[in-house]
Amino acid sequence: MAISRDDIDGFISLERGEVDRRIFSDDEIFELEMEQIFGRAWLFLCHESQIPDPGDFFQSVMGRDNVLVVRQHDGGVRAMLNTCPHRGNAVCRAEEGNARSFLCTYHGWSFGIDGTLKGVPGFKNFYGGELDKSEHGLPPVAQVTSYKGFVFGTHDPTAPPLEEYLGTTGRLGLDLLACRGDMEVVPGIQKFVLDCNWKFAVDNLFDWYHPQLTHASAFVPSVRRAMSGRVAAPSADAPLIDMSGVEQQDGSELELATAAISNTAFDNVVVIGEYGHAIGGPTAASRGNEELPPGWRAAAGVADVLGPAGKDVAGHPNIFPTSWITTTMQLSLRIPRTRSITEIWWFSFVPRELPPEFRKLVVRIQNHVFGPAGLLEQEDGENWNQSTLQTRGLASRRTKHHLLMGLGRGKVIKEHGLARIETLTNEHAQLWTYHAWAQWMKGLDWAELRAATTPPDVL
Amino acid sequence: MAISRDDIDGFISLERGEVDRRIFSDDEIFELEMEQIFGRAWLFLCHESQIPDPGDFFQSVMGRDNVLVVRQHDGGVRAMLNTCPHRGNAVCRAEEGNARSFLCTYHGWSFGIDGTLKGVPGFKNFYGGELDKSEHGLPPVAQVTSYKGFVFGTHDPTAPPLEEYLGTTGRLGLDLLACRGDMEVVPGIQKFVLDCNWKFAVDNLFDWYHPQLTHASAFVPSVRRAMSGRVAAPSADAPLIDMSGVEQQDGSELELATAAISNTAFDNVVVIGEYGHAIGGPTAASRGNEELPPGWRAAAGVADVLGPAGKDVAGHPNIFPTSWITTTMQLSLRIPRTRSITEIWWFSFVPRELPPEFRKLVVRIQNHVFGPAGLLEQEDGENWNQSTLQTRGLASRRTKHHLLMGLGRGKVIKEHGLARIETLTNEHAQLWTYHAWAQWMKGLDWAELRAATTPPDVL
Amino acid sequence: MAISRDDIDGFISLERGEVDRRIFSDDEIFELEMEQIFGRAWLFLCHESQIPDPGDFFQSVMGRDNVLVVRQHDGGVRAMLNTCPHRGNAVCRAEEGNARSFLCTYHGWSFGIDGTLKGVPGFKNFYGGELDKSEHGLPPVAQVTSYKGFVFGTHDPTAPPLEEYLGTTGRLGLDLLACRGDMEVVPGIQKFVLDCNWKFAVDNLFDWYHPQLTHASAFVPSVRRAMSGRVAAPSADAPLIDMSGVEQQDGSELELATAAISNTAFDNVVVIGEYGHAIGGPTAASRGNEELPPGWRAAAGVADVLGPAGKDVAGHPNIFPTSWITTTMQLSLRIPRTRSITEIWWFSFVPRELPPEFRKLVVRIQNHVFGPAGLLEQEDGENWNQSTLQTRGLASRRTKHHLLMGLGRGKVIKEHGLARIETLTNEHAQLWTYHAWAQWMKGLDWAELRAATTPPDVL
Amino acid sequence: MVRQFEVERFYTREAALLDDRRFEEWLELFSEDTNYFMPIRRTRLAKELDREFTRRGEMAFFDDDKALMRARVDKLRTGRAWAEDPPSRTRRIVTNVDVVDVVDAGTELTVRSNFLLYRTRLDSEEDTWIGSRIDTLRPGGEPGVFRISARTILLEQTVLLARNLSNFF
Amino acid sequence: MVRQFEVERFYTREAALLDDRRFEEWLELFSEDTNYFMPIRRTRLAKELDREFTRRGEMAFFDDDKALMRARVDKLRTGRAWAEDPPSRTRRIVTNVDVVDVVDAGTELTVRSNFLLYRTRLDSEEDTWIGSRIDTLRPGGEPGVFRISARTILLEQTVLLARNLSNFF
Amino acid sequence: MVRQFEVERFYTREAALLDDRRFEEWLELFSEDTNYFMPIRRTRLAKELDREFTRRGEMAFFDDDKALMRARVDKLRTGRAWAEDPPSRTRRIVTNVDVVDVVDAGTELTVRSNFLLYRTRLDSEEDTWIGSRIDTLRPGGEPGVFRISARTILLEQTVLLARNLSNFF
Ligand code: FES
Ligand code: FES
Ligand code: FES
Ligand SMILES: [Fe+3]
Ligand SMILES: [Fe+3]
Ligand SMILES: [Fe+3]
Repeated sequence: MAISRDDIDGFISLERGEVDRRIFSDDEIFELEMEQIFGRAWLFLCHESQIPDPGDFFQSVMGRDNVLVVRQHDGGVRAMLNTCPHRGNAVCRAEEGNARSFLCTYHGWSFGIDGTLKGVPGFKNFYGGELDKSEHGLPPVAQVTSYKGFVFGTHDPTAPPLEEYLGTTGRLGLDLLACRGDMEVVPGIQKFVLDCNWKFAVDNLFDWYHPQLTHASAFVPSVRRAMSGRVAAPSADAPLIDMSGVEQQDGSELELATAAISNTAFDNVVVIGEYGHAIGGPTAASRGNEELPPGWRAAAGVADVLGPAGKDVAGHPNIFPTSWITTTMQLSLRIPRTRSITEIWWFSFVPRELPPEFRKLVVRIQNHVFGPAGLLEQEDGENWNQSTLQTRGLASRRTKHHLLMGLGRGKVIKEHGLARIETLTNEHAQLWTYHAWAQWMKGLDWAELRAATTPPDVL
Repeated sequence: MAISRDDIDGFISLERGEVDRRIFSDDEIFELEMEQIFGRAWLFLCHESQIPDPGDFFQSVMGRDNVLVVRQHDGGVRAMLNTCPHRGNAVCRAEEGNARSFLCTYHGWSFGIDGTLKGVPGFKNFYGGELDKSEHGLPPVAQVTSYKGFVFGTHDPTAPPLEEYLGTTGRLGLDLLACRGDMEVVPGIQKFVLDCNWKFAVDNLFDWYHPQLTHASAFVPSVRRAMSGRVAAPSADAPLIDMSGVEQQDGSELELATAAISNTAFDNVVVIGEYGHAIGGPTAASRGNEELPPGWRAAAGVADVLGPAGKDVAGHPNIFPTSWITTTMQLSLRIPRTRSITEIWWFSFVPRELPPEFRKLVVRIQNHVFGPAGLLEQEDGENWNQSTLQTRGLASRRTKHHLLMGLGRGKVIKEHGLARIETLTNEHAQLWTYHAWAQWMKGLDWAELRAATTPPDVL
Repeated sequence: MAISRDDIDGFISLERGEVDRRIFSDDEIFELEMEQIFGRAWLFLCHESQIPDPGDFFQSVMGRDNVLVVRQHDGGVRAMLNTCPHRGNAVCRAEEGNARSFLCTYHGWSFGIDGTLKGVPGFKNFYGGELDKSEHGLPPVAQVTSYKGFVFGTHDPTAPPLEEYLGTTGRLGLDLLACRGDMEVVPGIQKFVLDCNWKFAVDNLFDWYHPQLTHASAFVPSVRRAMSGRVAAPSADAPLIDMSGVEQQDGSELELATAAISNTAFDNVVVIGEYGHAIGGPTAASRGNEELPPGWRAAAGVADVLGPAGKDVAGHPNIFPTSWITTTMQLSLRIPRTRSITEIWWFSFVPRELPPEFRKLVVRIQNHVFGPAGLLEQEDGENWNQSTLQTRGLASRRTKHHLLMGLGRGKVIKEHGLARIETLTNEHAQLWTYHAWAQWMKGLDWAELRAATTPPDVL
Repeated sequence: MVRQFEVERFYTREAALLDDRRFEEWLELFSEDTNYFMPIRRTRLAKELDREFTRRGEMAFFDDDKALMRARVDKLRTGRAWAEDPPSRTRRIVTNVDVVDVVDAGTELTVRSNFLLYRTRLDSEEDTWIGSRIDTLRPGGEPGVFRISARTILLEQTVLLARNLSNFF
Repeated sequence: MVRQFEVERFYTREAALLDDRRFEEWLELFSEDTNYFMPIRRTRLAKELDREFTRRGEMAFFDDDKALMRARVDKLRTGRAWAEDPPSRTRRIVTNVDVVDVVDAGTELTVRSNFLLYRTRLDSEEDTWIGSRIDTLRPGGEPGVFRISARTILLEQTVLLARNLSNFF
Repeated sequence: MVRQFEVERFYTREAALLDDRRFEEWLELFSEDTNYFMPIRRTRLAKELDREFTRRGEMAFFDDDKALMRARVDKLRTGRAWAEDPPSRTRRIVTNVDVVDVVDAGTELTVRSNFLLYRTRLDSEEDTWIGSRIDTLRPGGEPGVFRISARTILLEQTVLLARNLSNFF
């Protein structure tokens, strides 16, 4: 039972703010995602600082393909599929490291760090010298490009160039991290496995509605103290969320001492862009002086890069489909493994120029906010897992998901090349992501896809 | 490859007593069962005595939907899907307990024990007060009704009322338990997982042919002694089963000292009813004075409830599809999880009025006969697992299952509103269940289904 | 999406030496293999020496069917499906042993060692003596035949007789083991589970290209010493493989001290036959005096049996689809369990007439070369697993497997009833196997299949 | 310290008796008035954790007196306990032995221990149970000899992830 | 030998405190200047095994001082740590305890131990972590009393096969 | 009791040598005439349990003399044992150590122990073997020093549920 374009259009309603639950649990949907989204989109592979020297490699994932990203002798970066063209064996089984060659341990074909086939045991004896080595290198990833050190790749040779794909929204998303200094990745990529559909993990990155509830236990004094005041230092005049009628299981009213996200006022700005990129969350003004490193927006040249509209954006960007840039200077990849298993990878960045003591503090925050033992992230997986489980029941599926917060009230301001919505806490960015997801899934060509994901006037 | 009505008719032959093995192991069959049977039938959820006070809840299962059964302030019982209409998260993760509210731990929507949406964080700030709370409660189960304390639910709003669905056969099945006293559930539902198709577990509940063999090891003096004579006290004149030619692996003849089921003569009575309900097993007369509590059939009013035909029925009822009522005053649910995984739940009942010492004995019996450590049930899973495994082979599938015992010799007596067969040990009730299964699977409407499951004159 | 004959033809190219990766990882392919190959081919079940006495049984596997191979009272061998015709339960749960009867532990039907139904509890009481026992024995395997003690079975009653199925190639394959003496199986079948597609394990058995690389670590002096010189005793004039350009991960050249397979010259002979049987590897001359037991080819009558072409064949036969005969006098079955799980069974043979000390040495070699702890086989699974994993990626699948060694240069010499290619190390036998695989998968009838697998003039 | 050694050795040998299927000898380690109890565990809210386990007199997985334990062993020995032929194979890892209490002037010890019980059946079935036991041990006449006069077995699972409990803990 | 007995008993009781969810008492076993560290492990070539684990100052799964450990416990006690209500259930198997070093005239012991930590959640979720710990123990005033002044936890997994690490090791 | 302590410590340190990949030192714990044996187990009817395990001289998973054990270690050290590069990671849980017999006036001990061996490879491959060992230990000159002159390893599995046995038990 093939999935038609009509089916897909029926899954998402921009007008009613509804999402059909079956998109989170049907195997056919997942297979189509592998093909239409992860087989075509530009995907984040790693950061150039992870592989500074020739032969340095980092193993990454694109859909179900394993990819070796390798620094070349000429300083460039290439990415090849980690599979031998002879019988398919992986030619590298380490997560990262340095290699001068990639040796296939099955029959010994060996490849240069650029993927070219260099040695073939018995080339003369057995192949009679007739094998055309130039045709049997490691298969290259169709396109690989860096944007300010962030390496992306796509399986689709017809995909638009990376900068065009990112567009103003995607580039702003990456600039919001890249502009904070001369970035390098802190050694150690946290990787763990969540039993949820990947779209719950993406939806959540825009979700400034859940922290005060999901993470309520983290907004306590001893956590604040332990994190050196970086998390949830409440200000007396922080606005309070209306909690009327909200009760705990024992019937007691649930009181939140303060807006969870410390000084955050509710002023939000949402940026939406072609191909499904989006940024959602507070304005820089409402975040106040909490950003890392403090005052980075004031540094020379930053305002120019971010632009007049971008410079007030302080929320969470997602480079469609799965790359989240956090305000803790981290990039979190949500890697779909099956329809109900998602792998999370955390890349943590620090500006090289940061003084050691401040660098230490940044790493301390990065170690303790997110990740599987993070004081915030512990609870997230529990919700996403349960949400995934409840998409499978026949009756449960009759109830759609509802993205009604601010629905229809988001006037899209198109200025300075960006499409933004100024509003309060909302679900616009999530809805935009689901809308774009549907367009991708329909198998449109690149021009059609761009047209179908051009921001509307109201959301 | 969709499954047609013809395919389904081909799976079961009432005339030849044959069942096709693929119904136990094809994924498509299982999916269709979820839809046509578990998406429409009335399913047992729990007993009212488990949730005596307002806010008491028990979490149950309907197909793949998780369901909260909750005692209401007005004394009624409701059942809701355990899924938040916002993003689908479960609103309760305990198996049982007491709640004043159900708080969704994702964003804090909170629901009354009747499922109504009561509190929404930021209702004023973020939703601008515009969310229509009355439309976003926990999704109710389409229909919920109790019969003498047994709570049932169906996902199908067009299903006939519970009493009509049960019909005389289903009601008699429940009455056979309900009439024994003022029933309450003993705390502690035994739950465990079997690696077999659920239909093997249902087939077996009518199976009075297997105990003497499968459970041969339990019919020994020390077990009898330990169980205080309640199990398998043989009487000298108990009839013997013809064992000629039956040999053990080592070639020795297998001798059964006695009819396994203690005083049981082979006089059986089978009741079959619309929608697939059935009761199979010994007559009350042949069970003699072994029933729990002794003499319950003689109590005032019981004969009236059971009726002239029902009062001699002492076998095992199944409320189609998966609720078995045992002679040990237990109800065993067979919950399909996958085509080859079934979860078993044991609910154990005692009459409130039972003297403490006798109550103790009943619980001792309930603890030691069935359940995963039960002296009888240990061996069952082994058989069902192997039976399930042997439905997958290409050649094994060419051999049908054969339900030939008494086949074609069962004259159906339609009297007093019941359709019964008086016979010896037999396979009528199983065959009836498979026949009804096929009718359900064909997706008939309710009237057609009733017609198709009207007992014939001979079975 | 059913798989058409055209699809299948597109998977394998004899001309280009290409194999499509999807045949290793699509569920539909696996299902079709179960039907078209394992539902029709003659499959090795066990060796007669394993079951010398009446009632001795060995449990084997045919596709997804479990099969009991049993020595009969008249000395014959029968094979029955291990499933009771009543409700399908297995009637034997041991891997091997001796039985006088097979007792079904569900209801006690008991069967003779020839599979006939002998005892039915309650045959008189419950069945009224009406059950036709002759119709309800254990289902026999459609055809069972031994060739020189090797017992084979097929599910297809229309399959050609075993000898015809084997043809000259298959018979030579078995003769190469059977001619070495009066063979018996050493007690203890090593069984283990590999996470790879079964075809990687079959492809590899012909693969004389991988040992020097994959098993490089085993060709060291202390291993040689420990194995009493039987493995990889290098001779000074053993030819060397051209390793130019082959580098290790650290960039160092990989030097192989010698041709891995000890005295092996590169002279190879490949035999290909109808239905997909093949033999690939060194000539007897190039193996020199290494074979077990030494000098067996010179024994009386051997040359006659092997024939003028066969007597110089010393490589690895595969009886299509999954029975590999090794030069260590072992037979290795590759049993497909799922598309990515293969079970390996090692049967080890010794000639009964071998002196005890030499028998000990043979067993020592058999214990330490192959099997999960074997000094050679440890590394194989790693490669096959990775090769299997890399067939799933969308982009990786665009790269075919390449079997180019000797491609198009293999002149097929048809003499003495055999089709052979005299050549060096090559991939002819693998390619032949994949070609035959495709013909089987197309569902040809037996005559068509034979025609489609008739050796060509050049490979 | 000597007591610790003796109690540990006692448990090691008890485990070996079970793994070796010497059930009758194992049975002798229990006093005649023993109680062998494995309650049902339920996932409950933190506020209701006092009702996590069922109590004696309610439903349980095991709630045996010596007669019932003996009946289980006899059943296994009938030659007709088909679920145990071919026999399942078990291996017990017993650790974290702690004498938490000494009562009545040393006539009874309360001992906690943790265990991992691994069971395989037929070709490839595996079950693992991990949990904790609280025993009452009565020192016998000789050093290192104890009688188990009560055993409570706490599993970590609520829905039992196994087909049956045809073995002892 | 007495030291071995005392150290083993210390670990047995430490494990019991955690399994019993007596987190505050467990916290007291750590010195104020403690460091609680679980590095990230990476699959690397044999020649680069010295870079298998991340180091202090790099990313880690745990790199806590006492204040952070206390914050974790406080968080669990807020009644709002939803991931732990219903609480997960844990059982610790602690073995292979080895006092590998005695430093500074016995004021500090270096102790290795292996563990298996089994966690179940809700109906049927299971996690198992197996690994090794290297502790620095400071003997207290009384026999058998220690303070943990450093703990390094080494897991065998690189990609963590669990949803979170909301428990202690 | 001292012997128990010494034997346990011996096993703890043996396990650490293997987990630390110090194979050559581990090899030294075995006598020159040692036999290292892991038979094949087969699911058989209760009445044929005496033929459950294969015997020496029949097929086995391991049936090594010291030369073969050394060959295995050498193989691992060639730098070409690709299955072990990146190296697998192992952790051993050794428990239930029981000196079941003392022979020849204490020159040989027969010791049973149970083990859980956990292995991970690459990103997410996990294997667990659980079983029992029966060793013959020869006390060396000094206290706590033993040589293993025979080891029999009994696994609970019949079909081995792992891709290979490229490690030691
Ligand atoms: S598979 Fe890589 S060299 Fe053969
Ligand atoms: S999912 Fe329940 S409140 Fe959002
Ligand atoms: S299933 Fe074999 S006798 Fe019933
Ligand atoms: Fe969060
Ligand atoms: Fe039964
Ligand atoms: Fe090999």
